[in-house]
Amino acid sequence: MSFERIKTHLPWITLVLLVAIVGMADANFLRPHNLINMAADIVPLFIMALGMTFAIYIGGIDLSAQSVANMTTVIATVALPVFGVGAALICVVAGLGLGALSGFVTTRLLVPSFVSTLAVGGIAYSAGQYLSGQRALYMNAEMRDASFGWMVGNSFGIPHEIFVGGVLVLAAVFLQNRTTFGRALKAVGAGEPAAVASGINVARVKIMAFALSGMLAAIAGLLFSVKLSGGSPTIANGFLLPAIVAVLVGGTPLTGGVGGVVNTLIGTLIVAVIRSSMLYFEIDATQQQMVFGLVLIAAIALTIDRSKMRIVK
Amino acid sequence: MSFIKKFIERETLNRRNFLLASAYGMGGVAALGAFGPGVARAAYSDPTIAWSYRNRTNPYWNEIVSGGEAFVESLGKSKDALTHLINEGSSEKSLADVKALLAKTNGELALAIDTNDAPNCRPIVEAVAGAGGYVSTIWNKTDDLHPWDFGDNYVSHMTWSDEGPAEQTARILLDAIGGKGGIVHLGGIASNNPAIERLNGLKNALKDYPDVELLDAQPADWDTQKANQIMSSFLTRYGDEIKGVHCANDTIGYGVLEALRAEGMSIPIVTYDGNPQAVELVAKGEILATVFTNPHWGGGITASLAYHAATGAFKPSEEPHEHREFYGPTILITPDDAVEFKKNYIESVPTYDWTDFWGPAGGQIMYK
Amino acid sequence: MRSYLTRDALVKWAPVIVLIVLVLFFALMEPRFFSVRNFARIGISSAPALMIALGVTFIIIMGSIDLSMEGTVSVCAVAFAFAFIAMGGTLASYAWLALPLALVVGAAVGLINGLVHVKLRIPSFMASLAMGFVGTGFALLLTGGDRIRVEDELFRSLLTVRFLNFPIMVYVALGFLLIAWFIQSRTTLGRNFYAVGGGEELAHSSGLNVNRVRLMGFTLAGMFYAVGALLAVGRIGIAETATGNNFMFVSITSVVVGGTALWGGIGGVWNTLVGVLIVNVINNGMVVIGLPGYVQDGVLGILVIIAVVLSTDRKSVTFVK
Amino acid sequence: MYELRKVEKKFPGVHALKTVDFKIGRGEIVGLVGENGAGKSTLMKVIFGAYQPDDGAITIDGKTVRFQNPRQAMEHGIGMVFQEQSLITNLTVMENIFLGYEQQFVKMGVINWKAMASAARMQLQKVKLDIDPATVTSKLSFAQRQLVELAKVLTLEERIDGDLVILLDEPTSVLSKEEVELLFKLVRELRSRASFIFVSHRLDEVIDLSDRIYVMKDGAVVDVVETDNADVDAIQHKMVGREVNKEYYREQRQKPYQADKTLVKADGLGVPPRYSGLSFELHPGEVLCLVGTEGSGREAILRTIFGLETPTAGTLAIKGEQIRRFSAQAGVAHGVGYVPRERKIEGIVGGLNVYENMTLSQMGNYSRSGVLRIGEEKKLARDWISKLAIKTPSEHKDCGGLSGGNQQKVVLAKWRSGGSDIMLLDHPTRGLDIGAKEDVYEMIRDMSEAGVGIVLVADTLEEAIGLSHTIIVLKDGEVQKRFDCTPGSKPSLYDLVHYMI
Repeated sequence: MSFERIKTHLPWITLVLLVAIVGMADANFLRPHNLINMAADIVPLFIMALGMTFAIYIGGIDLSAQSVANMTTVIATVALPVFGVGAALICVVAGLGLGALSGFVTTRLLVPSFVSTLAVGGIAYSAGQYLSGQRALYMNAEMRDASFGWMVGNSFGIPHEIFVGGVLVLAAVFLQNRTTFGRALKAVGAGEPAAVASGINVARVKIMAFALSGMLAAIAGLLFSVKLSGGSPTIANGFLLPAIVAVLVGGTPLTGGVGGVVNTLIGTLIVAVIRSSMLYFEIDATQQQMVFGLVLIAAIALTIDRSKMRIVK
Repeated sequence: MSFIKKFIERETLNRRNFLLASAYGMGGVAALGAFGPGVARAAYSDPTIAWSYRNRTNPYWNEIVSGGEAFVESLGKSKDALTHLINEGSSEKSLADVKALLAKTNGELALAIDTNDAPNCRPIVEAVAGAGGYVSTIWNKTDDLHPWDFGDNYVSHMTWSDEGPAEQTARILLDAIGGKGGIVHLGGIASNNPAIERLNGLKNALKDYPDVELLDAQPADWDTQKANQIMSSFLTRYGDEIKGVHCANDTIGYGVLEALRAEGMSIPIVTYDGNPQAVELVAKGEILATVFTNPHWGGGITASLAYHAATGAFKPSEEPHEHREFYGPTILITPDDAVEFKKNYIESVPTYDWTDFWGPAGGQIMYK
Repeated sequence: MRSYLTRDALVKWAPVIVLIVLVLFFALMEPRFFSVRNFARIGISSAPALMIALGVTFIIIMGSIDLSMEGTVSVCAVAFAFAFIAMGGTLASYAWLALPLALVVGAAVGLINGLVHVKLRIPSFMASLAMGFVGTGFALLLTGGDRIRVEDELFRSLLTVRFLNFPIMVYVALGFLLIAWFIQSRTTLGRNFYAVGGGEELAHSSGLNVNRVRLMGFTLAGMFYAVGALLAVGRIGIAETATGNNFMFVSITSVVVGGTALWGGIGGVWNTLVGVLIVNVINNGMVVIGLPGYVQDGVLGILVIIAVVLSTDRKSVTFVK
Repeated sequence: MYELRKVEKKFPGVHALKTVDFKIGRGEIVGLVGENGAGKSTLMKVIFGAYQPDDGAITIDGKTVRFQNPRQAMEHGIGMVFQEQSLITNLTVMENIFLGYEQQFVKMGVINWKAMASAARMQLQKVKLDIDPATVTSKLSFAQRQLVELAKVLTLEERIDGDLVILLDEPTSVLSKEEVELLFKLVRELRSRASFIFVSHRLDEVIDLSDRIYVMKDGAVVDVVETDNADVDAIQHKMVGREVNKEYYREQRQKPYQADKTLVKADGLGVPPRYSGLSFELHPGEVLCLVGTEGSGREAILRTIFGLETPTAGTLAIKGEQIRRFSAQAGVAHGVGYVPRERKIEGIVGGLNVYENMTLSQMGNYSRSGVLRIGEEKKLARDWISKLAIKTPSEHKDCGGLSGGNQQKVVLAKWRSGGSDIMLLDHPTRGLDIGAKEDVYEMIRDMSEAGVGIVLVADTLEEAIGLSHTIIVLKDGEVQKRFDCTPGSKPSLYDLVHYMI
């Protein structure tokens, strides 16, 4: 009985455990300054994972996130001189639109999201290539600071990325727990036919979930491009799998209806800790990827709540 | 070929943007300088030496790493003393890893790095400088970022001017096909700087060969298998019109060679990078030319620069600009000199003097 | 009744029709596309992808998913190359033993993948994703980042020797396709994949050892990945950590495009053949008709969506995820 | 010959089987009845080897056995025909029949399809089903599938030398009357070869078929009745532990409906091939019952009214408004509530708690610009939990964990609390025990009194007759006959069956 109760807390227990283990190896790791910086650096990845959570929460997946982020780094850089802060709006709208397109193809054309989002990702990737003229671009430093300096500054020793991430988390938690959309999302994830038979416009809910995912991927790209002060059609490569892993490790399995935004926050931090632990334990370069996979298996085995999954597929 | 034209137009446009950007860039740097002195600490006696690079699946990076290790061993340490940060093509991981290492070492760090994507260079340099570490970069850096704007902490940037050598290989290729007919180019990841420069080199050479047509140029992403598939599709589209192939690097060249071999064909190709296997193929005459950029030396000297700046052995801010931003060495390898080259550089790795920082270098970086 | 039957037939043949339409389209755009030599080229690029897609087909029929193929392929390719060179470096010597060895390695990696999934009760998506990292990491550990050239003329005859205009590797791939078909239609294991995909709990209560079927499925998939690895090495003569790159998304896309349902129970190896051909025809055709590189990803995406839309039996699906 | 002695089974918090003794002789048909939660399914799972008893003994012909899994039970001649459809629909009939036992047709690793087909044909003959064994199961009707399931279990005949014990778990719940009779005839014929344990909620059927009846309550066998002197009321009394109301269907509460007002008007409505040419009117307070066999189009009609199906012919008007866009949202907006047959799939969302389920169809009422007022939701849930006596620890309980009857009450509360005045009930009492059924009947009368128009697809004909004001009999999607069912002049079972077949 007591274990039942512990189950839902396993993700953050795993996180604390990992932090403690790395901290024991090297106390430097535990310095608040380091932990805060680590958290700040993972924010773009976290924002993408946050979006991915919505797609996975309804039992789908969004493989277009990385390409959308790539594209928005380019859009942000190209649009900044012309539109200033307005560039952000263009990015968000572009992400929202592509996400909605994925949702439309998935729900209306009945293409599984694994394939539909991959395909829409291809479109985003091509768009990024085209807009960038296939080269890395950089932002004018002064324009960047004027329009987006607030995103990457520092206040009271805390990087602003953390505030950006924090605001988005709060918004997402609110959306998930306190709004009709969040409730509908949960209903669709946990029991789609019953949601249909309750008169919920399931297709719209799903399209919105994918649109949100696309939008957050775009914001991730925007923040990343501001942070790097530039954009390139390939610069966000390497985001996708860690973002998916972060969602899964947090305890939102692909079966839908279980987990959520806070789980993803914890999952992302777990990924960040595992990644830096490679350095602290001085894992050999050629072994890092294998160790990452093994630790991942252990972490997933620990964090997923199997009682809520009827069949393990 | 309208897309290539657009490409060129865009490039000129970007150049204009860059001029603007670099003018503004000074302002940002001045702000940075304000907290610069605060972090300029005394030299470190034994800083952690680290190399951050893309992956271990490419022979080029393996050569870089071997150079880094050779340098570490020259200090009397075991080669395990070199810390590896592998970003797997992810700028995000690259930056996060560097910051984690800075935290771990408390800033006592001598970092050699390719930042994976040019825009990623600025945040990394700022992070290292902010923590009081020392960094030397290669390849990817935006044009508005300069080591001398960061005092001693941004030690140096080395890149290779690929346009010239790529033009040379192109000329060899174009001569080999008798100065007329069609050729194709298989490039790297389209937005990567070297990929752009190597294609430009080819285009420069083409100006002198009016009878040669560039039939097609497509990105093969530095990937052997992708190059293989693109080449076979080219063969369908252009068939015998293709008289020669210009490849952006050796690994692309391998894929092209195999696509030709599958058809029982043999046409002249040139590559880039000078990997041992490619040199072998040049010696056999299967590849007409490749360009050796001496990654072994590059890997060692980049780490060495960062290390010696960190220990205070030299003060970068007192060095002239051509010692802060410079071109790496390039050696053209053709079948005539391949055997000798192999003897000198591959069968026995030369022992370098890792304190001769600028000996083999090729002069200060020129911006267009 | 009659109209019902033709609808069924249409659904069944839709992927093939899509393939034919694509071939005709590219042939119209560029007549040189429609040549035996080009079909041979498509065959060469399809052969390794087909093997990997066949492996994952079995998993998908079971209603699971496998994302570990990139790692498995790399491990098999590298293991094969090391063994091949250590044992003599030519098929004419004992080095031929490296071929079955690669299959054994593939089966072992697949089995471990299955064990992680079944024994630790981790959904296959996560288990295989993580095992993919482990596989690629292990291949890297073996090679230390080096590439291994396999230059034996006899082995490379897979690519260089042709029979009726097609290289031997195409026939090898067809041979394994027939084996896969045989497994699917004539063996208990193959039929049990469908049973598990159609209703796992029901299959279990009918006395089927579902976990065993799953383990066997992942093992079998691993063996097909190994064959794919051998053909990939045969195609470019190099085994490296990156040999498996890009196979994951391509193979799963191919399977879906061919009409096999991701939720399990529907489809089969012939669907996968058609799917792989569709994807490779698109890839080849885009270059052949001269599309610039930067639009190819987008065009591929749009064509894949169209292909899936056309080949999905929309009446049998109420919702997809 | 098969016997359970003093079998105990405990789950965390539940004593599921209390010292149960059970035996069945050769060729016997034994009935097993009890309310939901009385322990029937646990007992069956113990017999079938899906659960292992904590204590006590299982003996076959005096020898003690212990099954680790269903397969071992099968090897001892114990087979089960499941309540839920247990055939895998993407496989062929013969594959389903021999699932898990393909090895007999395998030579050198190859399946001999011909041999399997002829063996399957032999099994199908036993249940008098003449279909091609290579047919894909999804193409069969429910009744055919039930027979295939029986045929599948009967493969034990060839496989096992000893006696067979076959469990029939609610085999009649999806069958029409004549299909039930066919099944019973078969079972009686087969008793020369096998013994049967027959589990059903329909007491009349159990009495009809069985030799002896085990009555279970609260995990214990409370009585064993010989059929010869069995009496429905007495058995019900023992199951429930209280007197069953004579006025089972609450006929005394049936009041005339408001014929002057019309809630739903269908005119020539049709979704071919499922049904066509349907015309009817539904009035406030009316219970309109659709009667017909499985596949007669009843379910499709409900789904059309709710908006889940789009008709291709005719018109549908709800409260005088012509419906043009058919969607569940439109249905809900018009005050239509739908209680689906697949309660666990379409009725409630397992994973959402009680209050979340209750407001699922009416979140608009409990939110402002998309933000939920959760306090009000909880209050609503508490009100309805007490109003309908829903057994749940709190409104925070996951609905998936409630019993069937309480889940059904949550579904009804969802619609009623949202003010739905047109209710579509598809088998609302399916799988419920008697107590829960009575609650549902009571609620139907309450709604009727409140002026709600109800379209009902009943679980049994008796239920249909007892509850309705009007009955429409359908056959193959066409209306055969309309009956007026004023109390005192209700049609008989025979009247209905006559038009159904």
